[in-house]
Amino acid sequence: MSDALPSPLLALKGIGKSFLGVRVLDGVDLDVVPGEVHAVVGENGAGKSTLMKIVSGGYAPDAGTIEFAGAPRRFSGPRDAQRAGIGIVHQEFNLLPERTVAENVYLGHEPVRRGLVDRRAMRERTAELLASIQESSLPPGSRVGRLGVARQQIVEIVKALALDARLLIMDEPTAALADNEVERLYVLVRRLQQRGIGVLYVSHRLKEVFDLADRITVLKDGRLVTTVPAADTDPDRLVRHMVGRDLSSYYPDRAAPDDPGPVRLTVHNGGNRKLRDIDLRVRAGEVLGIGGLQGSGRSALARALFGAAPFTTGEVTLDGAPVRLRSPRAAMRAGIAYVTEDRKGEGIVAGASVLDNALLAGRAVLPTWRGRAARTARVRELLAAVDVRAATEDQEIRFLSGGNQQKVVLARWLALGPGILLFDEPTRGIDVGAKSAIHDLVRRLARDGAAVLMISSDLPELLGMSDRIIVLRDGRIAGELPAGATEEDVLTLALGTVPAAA
Amino acid sequence: MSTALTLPARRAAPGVFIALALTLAVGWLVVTIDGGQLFSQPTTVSLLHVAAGLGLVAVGQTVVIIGGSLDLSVAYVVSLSTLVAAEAMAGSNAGLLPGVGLALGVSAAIGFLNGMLVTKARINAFIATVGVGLLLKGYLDNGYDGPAGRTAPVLVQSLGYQRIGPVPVSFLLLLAVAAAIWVVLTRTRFGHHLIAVGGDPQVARLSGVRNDRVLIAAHVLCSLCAGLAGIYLASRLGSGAPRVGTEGLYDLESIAAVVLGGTALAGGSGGVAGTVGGVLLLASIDAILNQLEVDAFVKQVIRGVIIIAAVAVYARRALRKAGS
Amino acid sequence: MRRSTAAVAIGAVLALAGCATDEPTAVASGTASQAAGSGTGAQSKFFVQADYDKELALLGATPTGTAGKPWEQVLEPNMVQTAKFKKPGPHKICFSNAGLNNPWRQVGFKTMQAEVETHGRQIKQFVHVDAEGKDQKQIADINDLLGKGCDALIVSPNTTATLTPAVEAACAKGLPVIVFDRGVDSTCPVTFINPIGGYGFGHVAADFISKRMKPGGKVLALRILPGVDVLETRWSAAKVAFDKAGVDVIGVEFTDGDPAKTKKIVNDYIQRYGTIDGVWMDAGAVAVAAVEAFVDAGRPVPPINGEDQLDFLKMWKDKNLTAIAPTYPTYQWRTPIIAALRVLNGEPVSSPWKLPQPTITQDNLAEYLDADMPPLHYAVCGCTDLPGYPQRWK
Amino acid sequence: MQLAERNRLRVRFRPGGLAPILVIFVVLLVLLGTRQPDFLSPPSLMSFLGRSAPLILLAAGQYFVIVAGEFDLSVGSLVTAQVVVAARLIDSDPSRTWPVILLLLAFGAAVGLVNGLITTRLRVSSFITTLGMYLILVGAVYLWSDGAPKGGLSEEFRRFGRRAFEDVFLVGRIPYALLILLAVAALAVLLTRSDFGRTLVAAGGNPRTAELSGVRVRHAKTLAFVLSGLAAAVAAILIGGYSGVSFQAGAGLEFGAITAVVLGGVALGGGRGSVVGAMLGALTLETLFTLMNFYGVSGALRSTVQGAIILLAVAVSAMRSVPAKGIQ
Repeated sequence: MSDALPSPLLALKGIGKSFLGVRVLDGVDLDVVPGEVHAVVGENGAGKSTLMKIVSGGYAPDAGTIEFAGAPRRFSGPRDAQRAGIGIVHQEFNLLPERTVAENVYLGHEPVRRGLVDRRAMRERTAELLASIQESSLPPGSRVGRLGVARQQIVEIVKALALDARLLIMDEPTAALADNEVERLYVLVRRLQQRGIGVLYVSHRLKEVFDLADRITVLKDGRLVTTVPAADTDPDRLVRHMVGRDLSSYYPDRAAPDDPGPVRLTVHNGGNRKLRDIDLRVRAGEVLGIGGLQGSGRSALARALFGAAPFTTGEVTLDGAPVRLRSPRAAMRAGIAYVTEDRKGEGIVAGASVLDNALLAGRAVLPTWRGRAARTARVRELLAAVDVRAATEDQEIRFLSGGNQQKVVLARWLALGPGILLFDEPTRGIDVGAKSAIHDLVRRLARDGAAVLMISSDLPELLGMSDRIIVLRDGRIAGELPAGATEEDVLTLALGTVPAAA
Repeated sequence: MSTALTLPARRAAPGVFIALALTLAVGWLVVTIDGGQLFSQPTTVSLLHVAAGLGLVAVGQTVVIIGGSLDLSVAYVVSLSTLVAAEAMAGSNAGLLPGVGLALGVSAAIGFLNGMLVTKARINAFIATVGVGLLLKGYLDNGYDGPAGRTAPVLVQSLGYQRIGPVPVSFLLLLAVAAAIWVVLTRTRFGHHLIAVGGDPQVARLSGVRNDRVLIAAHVLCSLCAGLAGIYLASRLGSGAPRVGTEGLYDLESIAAVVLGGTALAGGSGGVAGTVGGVLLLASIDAILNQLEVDAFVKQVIRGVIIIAAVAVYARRALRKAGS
Repeated sequence: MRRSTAAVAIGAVLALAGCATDEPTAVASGTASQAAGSGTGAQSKFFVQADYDKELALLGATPTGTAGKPWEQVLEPNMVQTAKFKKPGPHKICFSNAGLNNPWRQVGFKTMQAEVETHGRQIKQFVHVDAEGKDQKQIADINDLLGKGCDALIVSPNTTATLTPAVEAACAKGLPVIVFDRGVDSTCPVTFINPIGGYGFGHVAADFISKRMKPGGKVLALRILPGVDVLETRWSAAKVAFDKAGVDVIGVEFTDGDPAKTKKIVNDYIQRYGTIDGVWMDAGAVAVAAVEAFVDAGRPVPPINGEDQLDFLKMWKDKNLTAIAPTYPTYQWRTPIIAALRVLNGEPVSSPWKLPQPTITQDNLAEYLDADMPPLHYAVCGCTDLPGYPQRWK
Repeated sequence: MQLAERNRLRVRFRPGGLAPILVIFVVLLVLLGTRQPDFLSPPSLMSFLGRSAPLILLAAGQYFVIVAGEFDLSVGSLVTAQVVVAARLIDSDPSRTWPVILLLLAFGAAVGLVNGLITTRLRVSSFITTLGMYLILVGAVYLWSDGAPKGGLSEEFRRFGRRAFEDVFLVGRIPYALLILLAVAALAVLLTRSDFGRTLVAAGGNPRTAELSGVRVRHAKTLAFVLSGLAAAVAAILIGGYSGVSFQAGAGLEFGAITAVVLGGVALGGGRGSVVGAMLGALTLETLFTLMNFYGVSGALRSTVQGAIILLAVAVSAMRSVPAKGIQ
């Protein structure tokens, strides 16, 4: 396929970039032809983000050339690249919740008539764009903050289209989406493709990559490993390219049937504003997977158990004794830990050091003065045990990769010796290597006697890790699946129907 | 901007007008019972004059606060502007345009400096504008030992004292400026960009907004408004007054008015209509307590309580909205 | 857009309602402006030689009027007729006050209120509006008072030049206007009441200090803040005196009336110059702090001036200082009420009404010391015979 | 990738570090020393430290509030209120000294508590809360004292800010204020090293993370305001002692304290900086004032010099650290 394609839309040749003398990208070649979905994969730190920033005008390359639409280009900034026709859909949405859809879509290039912003034109054109991707149900005048995540992403894409983007960069576009929403995204991407728009698709999720991409480029340590047509490769080979390891080594062994110990946690008839009639039991040593769509109550369940948005009805018992989990502190005292979904917003204190982040929960819940040294020593051991890689423990955590940040968060909780661990999307946005390390850790914790609840939108992960799976729908438990269930089983329960097309 | 926990975004412009109506109603009742007259012509004129001065500053302050910044140097800009204008006019009508032009030019330059410090030197707006305020204070203290210059008589007659019915020309100027700023905020690219920068600078930048330019322009606008307030005061006072801005507490009072008007201190939302409401509210409270001959110190206590209470109400409302 | 058109529409309606202006016909005769440094070098633009000479001459003049009631006395009277303001009582007297933001004004205002009480039957209402130290507010206040049916208006202007147009507007309404403390640049008020003034104050203190040191002695001048006309005149007169005496003014510092800042400044000057031969102050507020700075540093207190605040007078006596306290007496707050009633009765009053300005010296110090009054009370208040004394001033 | 991160970090000036303020402080000290060598003699230095104690204390108190992501604009008026209240209550009667000191501390803590509760419970931005409190305190204290301070401070009260242990070996004299400062500073440092101090920084850096890690963010922030109020109380005792009663006692101190904290490398918006830096920032400011006294900078021009130096210092450290966080 690639040989036969004429006149690429985007052609990068020998791109190099260094930060303070460290080579982050080195001699990368890449091209995208109109109507092609070109996926870029690689571990975190492989240079994907830097490459995308160079294409979208965020950074200027130190070496190499960028050709766009047949002409050599040097972008002076994001604005310049946008003008040229390169749009970018960010992993974290770049939208203003207080402003309307139209205002967001045309931010930076509002249509002007007689010196004033032509609001009507803005709304009309937004409506047209929405219609062009068959999303006309979205009103251009509504505040973005009121829209769901999936619709916000549509706004992001429309925002790029509004600039007549001929090349669209999508950086982890599914990170915030539930599975049915991912389906809609697929449809959207294919429509863009049909319109001749080239798509650079960055993702950790190999399933998506294979579902969508025409060609796949693998980066490793800032260098190009290979560019292959998607049809000529498979996930196993791709992962080997990325990390030199087999896909099959992804998930650690499940618990043996008689491994799980006594029941550690039960919920009877639990409910609050987002949950109803929750009944569940988790045993020590078991990993209970929680499936369901975004907004089905998965995170609400974790937050209820953690006391952040407590159950208002029902009973919870811990090791047979009833408990009231009114606040995170109460939950923590009861031995519950919660690794949140939104790592940047709720998981880490970006400006604090690795050590301070790891010590946070212990300091908050079990303040001590005399025991400080011992506690710090224990946390240091834990940081080493979970294999956090940082320059020093005093390094600010924001400089670490997502995987390392997640390990620090884990160390924070392990320092409390929790008997119950709630994981909400523990491997989201984390590179393949760190991902399996975290999987190993989760399993090891269960083996050491912890009860684990794990929420994941990544179905292979959910299926691969869980000893049992509970699927939520509309705030209720839709059903329970044993180990060895299939993706279809989960989806059937999650959607409440036969899945559309997976 | 990042520590948004204590400051949920809010839009509550009408609230201040309800408060204003209530205040005026209750005030009228109390003053009437007290045997006074709240809406007599002189009282109304006085109220609107006080509102005009503070209002011009507060409208400018709204612009920077919406952009997520703030300006604590406005009080000194006001003083400086009165002096520049009055000295350039030197009591002659011929000096009117050069005086106004020069005062606005100097103000704009200060705004530009504020903007550069906040954006290019990346100094927190609080410190940057306090610092610039100190620079100006030194200049004023050193260069002036009292009122100086004389405002052009024609300006004194028009802007300073002319009124149409009970409405002073200066208040009309405030309305005009507020309307212009309203148009700028809602109907121009700059306005849209400014709101974006205040809402989320990262989003704005990645959408191709030139954040620094926008913020600098906002600071220039703010200082221009303060400069305009200075010109008005020069026309009211008949000369330049080196301390009129600081003794009027225009820095903190303008921020209070903006916040009363429902603009979030965090930036990204709010509007100039609310600010005018906030200014009128402050001026009305002042007028009512004045009529009742309430001690100035009691007034200050009441003002403090009202500011806190108003923002608490906004926060509560925003919270309820977020919860539903 | 809609809103701006609405604004224009409102404007048009108002225009139909009738144009009017409160602008006074005669515009203020502002002083010529020249950028003058307030350092030890150039003379302040507030310095007017003629006024200076007149004030210094007044220092030696003998007042006319009741002895022992300095607030009713006049120096070099110049009587004007007031028959046109004659009105049957009781009267409504209105007072636009620059502010109540310092102890001097507090003592003064209490004195004035007490004075009002003594005229119970003649005054039916006394309206007081506090401008909180804001020119802009005082202009609005005066305008507001004009609509209240006052029989006489008393103004204590916040700033001379800037309040002039407003006072002229008040005169134009035809009611008697009496200005005191700081003046206005206009002859329209019926009278302007104040003691001899800033030149006298500054001169007396500077003269005293420079005479108690050898030529070339080092003087530290402590000022409250720049740009207040009363204080500027005091300093400009002191400058003349110091230049004449040939003393070395080693520093002119602003204290903001903050005693802590004062002590730090004095401390650093002591360290920098070793000895200081005299301290001059433009107001007494931080005199005690300045004295303390010398005491704490273990140095003798050089000749110094303060004001008639009791804390300074007490320290003067206790520490046996070489000191003087020129005053700007608070009893001048009584006079405007007296003047207003005389004007409303059609009796002639002096314009200007110059009050005597006593100086407290070592000789008469004991007369003014009163251990029972609060430390920030001003001794020369002329209030001991007023109703409510001393409780009202405590 | 790990390498890249590591290298980028090594070059970076550690944000919130003490290096910039130390450099400025030393430069000012050297300038001072060359102009007035005897300033550096122990007794003079001791007196200087003693009289600088109030601002340093206020900066330490302000540090806790700012690092928690908030502002305290009420400290200046609180100091004034405290001094005026103390004078009226003591009324020159030595026997009332200690009860009044206890009362002042309680009053300071109470004002801090109210600030904290309004900010955290009613969710009013602390800028507004403390601005309102500033107006209220100023108004209330004038009202209560009828516009002029009354009564007087006893000598027992004043000695803390005014007197010193004389004839001390080597250093000549040690002001009581300095000892109080050292004690409070030590306490402040211990507090920042304690679990409370660390979790407070986290609460300022990311309140949501902190909350979900078990930090009682609202408690912590409220306590920060209480600490600031207490610091203001101690500062008021020292200022009242140093210079006596006056309505000007606390004027402008809130801006002084915030400026000092920022000079000391603490980020407005919270999450980074050290209390030692904040206190050093205050000492630097006081050194700057003294420097101007010794160099004879014209009284009127002082604010210009002060403004320029603050802008310069903050700009330099801002260039070297992270993008400035906005005011919240």
